[in-house]
This record gives sequence, structure tokens and C-alpha cells, in this order.
Amino acid sequence: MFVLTLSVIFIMLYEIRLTKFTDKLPFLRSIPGLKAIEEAVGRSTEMGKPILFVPGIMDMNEVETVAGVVVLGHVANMTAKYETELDVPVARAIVMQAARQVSKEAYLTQGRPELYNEDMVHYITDDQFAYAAAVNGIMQRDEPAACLYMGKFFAESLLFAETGNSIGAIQIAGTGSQTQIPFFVTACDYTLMGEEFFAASAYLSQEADLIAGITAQDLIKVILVIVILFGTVSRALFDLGLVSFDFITLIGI
Amino acid sequence: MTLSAMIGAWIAVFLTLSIFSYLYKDNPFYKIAEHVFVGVSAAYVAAISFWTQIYPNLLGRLFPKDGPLSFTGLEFDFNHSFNILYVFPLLLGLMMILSVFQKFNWMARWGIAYTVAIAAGLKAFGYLNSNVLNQVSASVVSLFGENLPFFNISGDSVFNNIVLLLGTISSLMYFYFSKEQRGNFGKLTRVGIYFLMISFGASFGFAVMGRISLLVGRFRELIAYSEPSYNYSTIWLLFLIIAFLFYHSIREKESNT
Amino acid sequence: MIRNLENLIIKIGDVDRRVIFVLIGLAVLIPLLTPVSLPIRETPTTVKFYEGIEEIPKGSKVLVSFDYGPSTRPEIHPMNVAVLRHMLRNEHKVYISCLWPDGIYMALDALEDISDEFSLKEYEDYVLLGYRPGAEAVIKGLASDLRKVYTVDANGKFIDDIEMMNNVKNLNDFAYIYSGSAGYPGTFEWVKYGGDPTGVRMSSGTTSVQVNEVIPYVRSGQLIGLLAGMPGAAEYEKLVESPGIAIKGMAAQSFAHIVIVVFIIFGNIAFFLKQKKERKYSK
Amino acid sequence: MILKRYIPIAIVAIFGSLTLSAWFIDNETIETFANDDATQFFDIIAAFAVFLGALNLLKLQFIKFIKKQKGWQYSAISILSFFFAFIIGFFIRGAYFVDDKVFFTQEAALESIIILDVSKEQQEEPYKVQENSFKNLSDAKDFAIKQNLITPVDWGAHVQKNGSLFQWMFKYIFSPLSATMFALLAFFVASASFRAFRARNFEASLLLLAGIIIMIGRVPAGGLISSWMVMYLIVLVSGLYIHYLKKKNNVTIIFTLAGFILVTIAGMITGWPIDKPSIFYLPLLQEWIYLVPNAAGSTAILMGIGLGIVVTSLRYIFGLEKSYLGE
Repeated sequence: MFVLTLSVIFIMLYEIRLTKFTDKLPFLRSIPGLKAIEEAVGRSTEMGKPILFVPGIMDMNEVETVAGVVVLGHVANMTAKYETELDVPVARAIVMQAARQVSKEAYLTQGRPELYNEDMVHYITDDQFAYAAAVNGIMQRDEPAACLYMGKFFAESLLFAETGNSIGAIQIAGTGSQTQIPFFVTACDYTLMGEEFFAASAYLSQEADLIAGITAQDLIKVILVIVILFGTVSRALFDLGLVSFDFITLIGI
Repeated sequence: MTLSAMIGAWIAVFLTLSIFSYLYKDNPFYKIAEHVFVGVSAAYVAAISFWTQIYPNLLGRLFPKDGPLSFTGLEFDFNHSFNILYVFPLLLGLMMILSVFQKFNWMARWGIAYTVAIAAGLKAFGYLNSNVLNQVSASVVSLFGENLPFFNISGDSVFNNIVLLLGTISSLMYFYFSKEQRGNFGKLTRVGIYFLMISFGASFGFAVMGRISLLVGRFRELIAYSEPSYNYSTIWLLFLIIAFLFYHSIREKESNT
Repeated sequence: MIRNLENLIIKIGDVDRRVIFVLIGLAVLIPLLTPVSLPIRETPTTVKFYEGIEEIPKGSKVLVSFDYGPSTRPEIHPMNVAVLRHMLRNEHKVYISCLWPDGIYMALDALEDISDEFSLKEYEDYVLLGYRPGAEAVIKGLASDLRKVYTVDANGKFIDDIEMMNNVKNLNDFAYIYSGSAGYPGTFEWVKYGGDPTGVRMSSGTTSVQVNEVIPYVRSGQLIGLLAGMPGAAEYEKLVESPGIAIKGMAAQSFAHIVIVVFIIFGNIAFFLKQKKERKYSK
Repeated sequence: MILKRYIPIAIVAIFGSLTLSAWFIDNETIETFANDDATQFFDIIAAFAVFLGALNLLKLQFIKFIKKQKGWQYSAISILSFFFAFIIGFFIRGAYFVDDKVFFTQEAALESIIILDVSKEQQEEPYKVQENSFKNLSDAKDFAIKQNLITPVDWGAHVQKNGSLFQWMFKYIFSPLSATMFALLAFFVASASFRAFRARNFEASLLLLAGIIIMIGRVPAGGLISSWMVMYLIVLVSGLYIHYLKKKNNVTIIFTLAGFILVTIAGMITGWPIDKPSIFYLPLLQEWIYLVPNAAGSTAILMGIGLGIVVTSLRYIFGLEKSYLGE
């Protein structure tokens, strides 16, 4: 296990070093959901309606929530540029403070500090369903033009997606919670599925070091596929008695 | 039937019906239930987290019975031994509270930093082991096992294993970012999408069953509370809410015509 | 005649959401008011779960965890009650833990449901360890040293004074671990930090929506069978002959399903007819 | 400057690598820290943060209430219910036990013990507590409390005690609300599947087929549909599809008729067993779907998420991503 973690770290560092030689960013295929975010912000500005950003219902001790807050940073950059109203109801106070840091920084880098108001990011309650009830209420009354759900979700994901659909908003969701991806896929316009969501912050940042992380992930994926194929072949040979060892049981995963 | 249970039943039925009224449309009853829920749950979580977290774990460990700080007269006996390290979360917690003031806003960063640190440290390895490693060994399938039938609907079989192998690899390749999905790599990821779609359809089918059973639970409670012993609370309240909504919608129609 | 039939179907295809809501409400309410029972067929995962518990040697120590709250009670509670019945019928010593704050109330209700049937005596048949916050930290603590997590049980009695807890140091002293789980923390954390590291045989009952995520663990044997949602609970209730709420709920579930499937079919027919119509005008 | 920027980054690096390395280095102190204290620390910080959140919630509701913005009456409701629950949680014990009977207030518990003996009212010793009797109510009360006939639940346990006022609030306000919000999903899942399960393209129809087969197959009613019915249905649907493609009536009629005849002959030969051929018997087909294609899809997603989390976590520990600290 130690070997595997070390190798993951090593591959990441190797990829980062690679980016040092070329100043061109490594190639990444397009993810439809991410392009749609910019469109959604533009559309909300035209309609003069706010954007609703839901960073999931869990606390910052979940990697998905941190990833969601980082994506919020990039969205805040856009809303600062387009002067769109941003509303971020949160279910945890630590997430509230992190989201405030991220959005204040975004409004400063866009040179629009006067647009930033601390209460854009506001706490509702820690409880999952009370938060869902309140966010449903916000959607019905403020009628945002775009709803973004980025973070860790549980059963309440469909409550958001169906309400958002009934008010006709563009909905873009991103989550690593496998059980909720089907609901987002069926009820939202765009969905960042599992790994696409974790890659979102690197895509939007356009920073070489972060994109190197993704190419490292791709390299590991190729290795995993090779291990699976090799394991299957060796097991087939083992079953047929041609070979005395079975690769997978040998390396004892 | 004690008075508290009677009052409780009426309150529970009123709140349940107000939340269900949201299905009709956003109306005063739903707004009442929503705001009661937000208010009560915020304080409920505050109470639970104080009495099961700060009180036993923090105070219990900083002021144990006849521990070094018991000269202050404060003693919380939870059979914990004294632990000086717990001053660290106390400090970060107080800083988190102080960050409510504009000037001390930066103080929250320490608490955020610690939270993200353990999120990354504690969780990363667990996922690597259970999600990646165990799944790799589970995806290595045997194609020529001794008594493995070619096809069998519920149990191991060569055909099932081939489909499993193909499905896992092609769906994994859909998440490959460094190459545009065109040409025969595009065909492979297209097969991957088909498997993902079947997987989403299956879990959607499962979800439908789960959600319906929750509705069964709620209706059973409403039926129970409509009995004479609760003097027909569900029936009375249902009638009142529907009457009010009907009147409310007529008044609304008149006001905007 | 076919013309207005097609228009009717197209109208059904774009019906207002609230009509579906009313129909679903009735589809669940009617079977509850007039109980109708349907034949229950056990699926292999439930049978494997049942056999997994039967194989535990009589009178051994088992850990039953209540990791759900009131909102997911209809699916998980019948499972936990049936598991408790099954364990006590095989004279196992039951230790109850809760990873969800409301789990303690669910455990108290479950014990009340079956206390007169087994004339339960606390600290002889079962120990209620109660709720401890910390999610996976609790499981990791149980795996290394139980007394670091539970210094007192739910009634405040010191663990060391409970005779039943004497030779229980950590998870390895249990013959079987069961978690009735509705989300986080739950099955995932019990597998990752409880079952895998200690190798103790374990299984779980989950809400229907989690089944899909947990299946890889059933396939790889990290979970011995599985109770999948209310159908799983009803099948298990039938196997353990503990007629409970799940079986009654199944009829309501079947009717609601049929309503949904009928609407999906109509939706699709309407979708095709509308396309045919648009293609005719667009030519 | 250091306090605001460098120390938070140092905290992430130190504690991140400490808890990550705890999995490999089996040194006692690091192990105990990672297994127990690390998460306990977080839970304590989060417990403090809940009060910070409550302050923010109250501030916004007060502003809305005082400035009479739209919907200020409902803000009043949420402020009132917050304080109602807050007082029950922190200032009222809510559970006084007399043997096994529970009373919310000390007064009610006392009244259940102190009996007013009317006959002895003239000799001004009417109040009886078990055998002994008292001149006035307050002596009787002090006696009952001193003899601890009434045992109040101690602070902290009152939030977990069966019968307490806090548990009453949980049972009759908090859990009906959360259970009903959850039950709303039954309606939404129906309307979502009605809208989403449309065979717009091949992928959407795969989603639709898998969903419907699982839904029907897993419910008892599904077991009654024989595989022969399903085969007839398939012939009918493919007939309609060919009609939709070819638009030539005679081709469709020949195709569907041939299909029906074929299925009927096969049925007659095998004597119409309900679950043969098994691939068309819904309960077994749904079993196959969720154990094979579905398992392949979810395994791949599980691996993808696992990899994504590992690389993202390493990104935070190495400080490549710091924007959540406002960098």
C-alpha cells in the first residue's frame, strides 16, 4: 500500500516537472458542463436574475466540499466580471467562512471590491432537510436564472434539481457522491460526473501544476487498465494450468 | 393519551401537511413549516453538538475529575484522562467564533486549514485502498474457471465476466481526459457511456423504490394520528388547510385580474 | 378516431406534474387503507445475508449498529428489528452502537418492539453502547480499542462495571458486525475502517438508493449478502418469520411503481407521436 | 501577515502529511492521533462553528424582520422557533423522573408525589408525602427533593434521554418535518422519471430500459409477468419501430406476424413455463442487470472517484491549491 501511494505521488511530481519544460498547457478534452457555466452566468446577467450556488451539504472535512468551494472561486470571478448577483446558501459555518474567503479574493482580483457583500454567502442550518426546505424556498421566491450544485450531496439532490427544473433555471451539477449522479444526470442540463467534478477546478484555473495532476490521473488509469488486463490473462493461464501463479493473488491486493 | 402526546400529534400533523402543501405550490403554510424547521433545527444541532461534543470531549478532557485544572473548581467527569492537546481545538474553535467580526475574519482560516488537512490526510488513503485497489482486484475476472458455464443469468459465467471486463475498462476510459473522444478511442468511450447509462438507470430504479417506502411511512403516521384517540387531528387539519388554500387562491385571482 | 386518440396521448405526455403527484399519493394511500398482500420472492443477496447470520456459531458476540435517522426509518427499521430477532433467536449476545445521533432513539424503539417477545434483560442479553460522534473515527476506535471510544454506555454506566463487556477489547472480539445504514456514516465506513482491516465477517442493510454503490462490495465478498431497501427487508422478514411493517408496505410500493411505469410508457409514446407530427409539418 | 497566510498553509501541510503518513508509519503516538484525536479535534471545531452559523442566521433574520423586507413575518417565526428550541436545549432539563414516570417540569413531578389530604385540612397538616405529612407545600417539596424521590436527569444526558422535553421536540417537530421533506422525494422521483425517461437517443433509452426493468423486476407484482408476455411485447415494440422507420405497412405486418407465430410455437413446445427463457423473466433479468452491466459502470465510477479524491487530496497537502484560504 505504501508503495502504491508513493507511486501516485511520484507520478504527480513527474507530471508537474514535465510541464516546466513546455510553456504550453497539456491538452485536455472539453467537458461540456464547464463551458456551460460561463454561458449560465452570461444568461443570468441578461435576465437580471441571481445565480444560486449550492456547495453541497457536508463540511470542509470532505474533499468534495473543498473542491466545490474552489469551483465557487472561479464562478465568483465570472460574476464579478459580468456584475451578476450571486447567492450562496450554505449548510456549515466553516464552509461559509471558506466560501467568503474565496469569493472576496475573486472580487478583489477582478478589481470590483465594491460589488462584494459578505452576506452573499449566508448560513441556513446544519440539518440536511431543513437546508433543502430553505433552498427550495429561495428558488421559488428569488427565481434564479442558473442553479449550480457543486459538492457532496445525499438524498436532497433531487429536491433541488426538480425545484430548479420547475422554475426553468439552467442547472449544472458536479458531485463525487455516486448515488446522486443519476438524479443529477436525469434532472439537470449538465452534470460533472465523479472524476470530472474533481478535474473542474484544474480546468477552470488553467494552471500548469493543477492540470498536471489530471494527466497524472490519466497515466494511473492506463496503468490500472493494464494491471486488470494482465491479471485477467494471467488468471486465464493459471486456470488452464499453463502457469503456476496467479498474478493478482501473488501481489496480494 | 397524555396531553403532551396530544399536542405533539396535532403539531406533527400540521407540519407534515404544510410540507406536503408545497406539492401544490409555494404557499404560506409551506413558508411557516420551512421557517419553523430552519429555526428549530439550527438550535437543535447547536444543542446536540454542545452536549455531545464540547461538554464531554473538550471540557471532559481539559477539566477531568481531580485533574491538573480542577483547582478552578470546574470538573466534568466523563472518565477521560487529562489531555493538554485539546487546547488546540479550543483555540481554533474560539477563533472560529471570533471570525464573526469583520476585523477578525482571517481567524477562520486556521480552522479551515486544519479541517482541509484532515480531509486530505484521513480520507485520501481510505479511498485509495477501498475504491481503487479492491475494485481492481474485483475487476480481474476468470474466463476459464473449471465449472464456469458460458452463460447463466444469476451466478458467475464466462459471458458475464466478459461483459464486466469490457464495461469496467470502457467506462474507465470515458474518464480519460488527455485525449479527445474521436476515432476508435471515441467508439470505446461511447461503449463506456452506454454502461454508465445502464448503471444510472439501474440506480434510478432502485431509488424510486426507496423513496416510495418513505411516503408509506409518512402516510401511516398520518392515518395513525387521524384516530379518535387523537380526536381526528389529520382530518380536521387537512380540511382547514385545503379550505384556506382554496380561499387564498381565489383572493389571489381577484387581486391580479 | 385515431387522430383524437393521438392528441389525447400527447396531452398525457405533457401533463402537469401535480396530476402525477395526486396519482402517486393515491397509489400509496389506497393499499394502506385496504391492506392487500402480494407473494414475496427472496433474491439471492437476501438469502446470502440470512445464511451469513445462520452460520455464526450459537451464543457468540455480535455488533448491531443503528446508523439511520427518522427520515429513513421506514426502510431500515424493519431490517434492524428482524436482525435483532434473528440474533436473539440464535442466543447471540447483542452489542448495539449508533453512528447517527438519532440512532439511539431508533435502537430504543427496536428494543421495545421485541422486549416482551424475548423477555430481554439489559446487561445480560444486550448492551446499549449508544451514540458517539466522529463517524469513521468511532469505527477506527472500535477496531483498535473499544474503551477509547466508549468509556460509558448509553445509561452512563462505566463499561468496566458491565460484566458482559469483560472480554470485549475491540472489533476482533465480535463474531459478526451488522450495520443498518442510510448514508454517511454507514456501510462504506464500516467496510473501509471496520470489516476490511479486522477481517471480521460483516454485512449491512441499506436504503434502496445505496444498493448500487454497495454492490461492488457484495460481489467482492467484503459484505456477506445484503438487505436492499424495503423489498430486501420484506424478504428477510419472511425468512426470519417476523411479520413486520415491510411486508405491508410492499403492496403500496407495487401500485406506485405501476403508476410510474405507466406514465413513463405514455410519456414515450407521446414523445414519438409529437416527433412524427413535427416531422410532417417540417417537411 | 504570517498569521494570516503562512500559518494556515503550514497547518495544512503539517497535519495533512501527519494524518496521511499515519496509515504507513506504525508509530504509536501518530497512530492514536490519526485514529482518534484528529477527528475529535475537527468535531470540536465544527461544534463551535455551529454557534457561528446560528449567529449569522439570526443576524440575517433580524435585519429582514426590522427592515420589514418581503416575508418578514416568516423571519419572526424562524427567530421564535430558534429560541424555543434553544431554551429547551440549554436552559430546561426537561426530564424529572419519579420511579419510571417522566415529567417535563419539576412542578409536575412534585404534584404527582405530594397528595393533599382533605380530611386532615382542618388540623393544618394536609400535605402528605408518602407517610409523613407537612403543614405547608414548600416543606413537602423540600423534603421530596432532599430525599431525591425526584431524580432530575443530569445536564448533557437530557438531549439523549427517552421522555425528556428535548426528545418530545425531536419526536413531534424535528423528525416529522425531516421525514416529510424526505418523503417529498417519492413525488419528485415520479415526476423526474416521467420527464427524464424519454427515448430521445440511444443512451437515454438504455437509461429508460434499465430503470424500468429494475423497477418492475424488484417488486412482487413484477414476478407475475411471464417471460412469454415480455417476448410478445418485444415483438410488438420492434414491429412499431420498424413501421416508424420503413413507413411501409406490409413489411411491418409480415414482421410482427412472423414474430408472434415464432413465439407461440416456442411457447407450445416448452409448455409456457413462467420463468423460461430466463433472460426474459423480469426478476432474473433485473438481477443480471444490477450484478453485471450496472456493477461494471459503478466499479468504474468508484475507481474514478477514488483516484480523483486521492490526487485532489495530495494537491491540497502539497499546497498546489490554496484558494479556499483566500490566497
